[in-house]
Amino acid sequence: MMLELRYFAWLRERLGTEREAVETDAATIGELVAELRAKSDRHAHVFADMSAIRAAVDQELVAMDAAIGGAREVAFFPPMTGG
Amino acid sequence: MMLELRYFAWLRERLGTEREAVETDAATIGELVAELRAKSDRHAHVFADMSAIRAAVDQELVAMDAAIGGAREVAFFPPMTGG
Amino acid sequence: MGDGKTIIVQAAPFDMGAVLNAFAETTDGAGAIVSFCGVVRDVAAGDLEAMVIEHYPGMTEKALAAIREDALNRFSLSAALILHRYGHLAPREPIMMVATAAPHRSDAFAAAEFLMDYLKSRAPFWKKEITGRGAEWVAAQDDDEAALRRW
Amino acid sequence: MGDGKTIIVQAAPFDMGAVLNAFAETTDGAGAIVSFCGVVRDVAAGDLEAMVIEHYPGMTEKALAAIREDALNRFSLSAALILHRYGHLAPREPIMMVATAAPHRSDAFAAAEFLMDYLKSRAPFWKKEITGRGAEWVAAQDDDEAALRRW
Repeated sequence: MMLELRYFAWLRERLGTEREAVETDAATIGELVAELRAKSDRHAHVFADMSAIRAAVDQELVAMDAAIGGAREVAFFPPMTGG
Repeated sequence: MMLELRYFAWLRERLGTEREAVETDAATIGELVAELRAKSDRHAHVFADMSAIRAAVDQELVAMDAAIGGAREVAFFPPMTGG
Repeated sequence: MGDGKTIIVQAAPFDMGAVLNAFAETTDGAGAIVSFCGVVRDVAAGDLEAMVIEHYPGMTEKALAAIREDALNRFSLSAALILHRYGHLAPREPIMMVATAAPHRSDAFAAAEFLMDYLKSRAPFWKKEITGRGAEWVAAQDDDEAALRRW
Repeated sequence: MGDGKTIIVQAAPFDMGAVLNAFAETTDGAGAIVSFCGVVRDVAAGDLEAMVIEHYPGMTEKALAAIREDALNRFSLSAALILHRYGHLAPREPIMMVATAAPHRSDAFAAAEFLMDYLKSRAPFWKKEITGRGAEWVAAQDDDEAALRRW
């Protein structure tokens, strides 16, 4: 399936893009991350330490083992610092 | 000594005055209250239940056994309801 | 109210937004500003016609200043303000306000609650409610005294 | 801001007093109104030049609305508002604000703290501080996540 990926804050800066479209069969966020790590050195570096990264599926915060079947948009970003 | 007494809220209303001057040798608030009860039926009635009354000596909240030696002003009033 | 006064006792209504903005000017770059405003409610099936607040001039200002000093000693604050009205108040009018400013929000929140808890039981104000059925002094709540024990 | 909106996400500065007054108009005679305002600090020896806040348009509004709904379900509230800015902010400018109104002050205070705790860790905002030494993303505090466990 086609997924729209969104990146925020330092992930956006280090990847050099705020969005990219990927073709994937990943069933979970974890599987998607494994695919992304293989995509480029830059991706491998950004996704090395997942303890510093949060994910959202279709704009809902999810755990790393969350399913992404049917999702249109997956976002990766650091822990939030609003307020 | 001469003491200025101040009354607030329902004590003021039931005594029919907001202040009165008394000549007293009372050493504590408790002794003063005993003298006041003997002053009139109205005073006796108002000061019957001291659990509903608070006192201040020279504008500082005090306990009923507080000393009043040297005080200029003693006030009686119900528990406060500000805020 | 824009003159940096930190204890204000007045009969006149006040504009809570204007008080908050004037207070914010005094907070010296604090990160967190908390305000509490008490408003006259439409209680008892909406038949509250007015609230009358009596106070003890002189003691009121001293008690409020002491409560404020206590808060400044207990919490890490940049600024704190207490405003309280007396006299005749209409339903929905603001009664009183506290505002606190601190580097951290936990101090600002805790100090505002502390000010409110102490003000309720230690500042010489007495409320009377006027309804179609007459006038009645508001009774102090046991809760109010209990609230002090958490500090 | 006077149109009764309860979730506001904007780049423009806001007047915290005006927001508080507009909110008070929507509170339907509630007795207690609490506000919290976060302000850009002069941190790090005063060399903060600016703060830049990034957010996730779409998810931001949904997350804030969900947090507000949660507060309305947990506490007995008459009204609740969340306002948060994004983009470029100067020192001492207001960053965000929450306001709550309730019949009882304990609900108004608790709900305001609840909104703040959840907003810090569950709404997609990221702060970057610009100083003379460069730009740096603000790190999330372990405290922020821990703060959620009390609810």
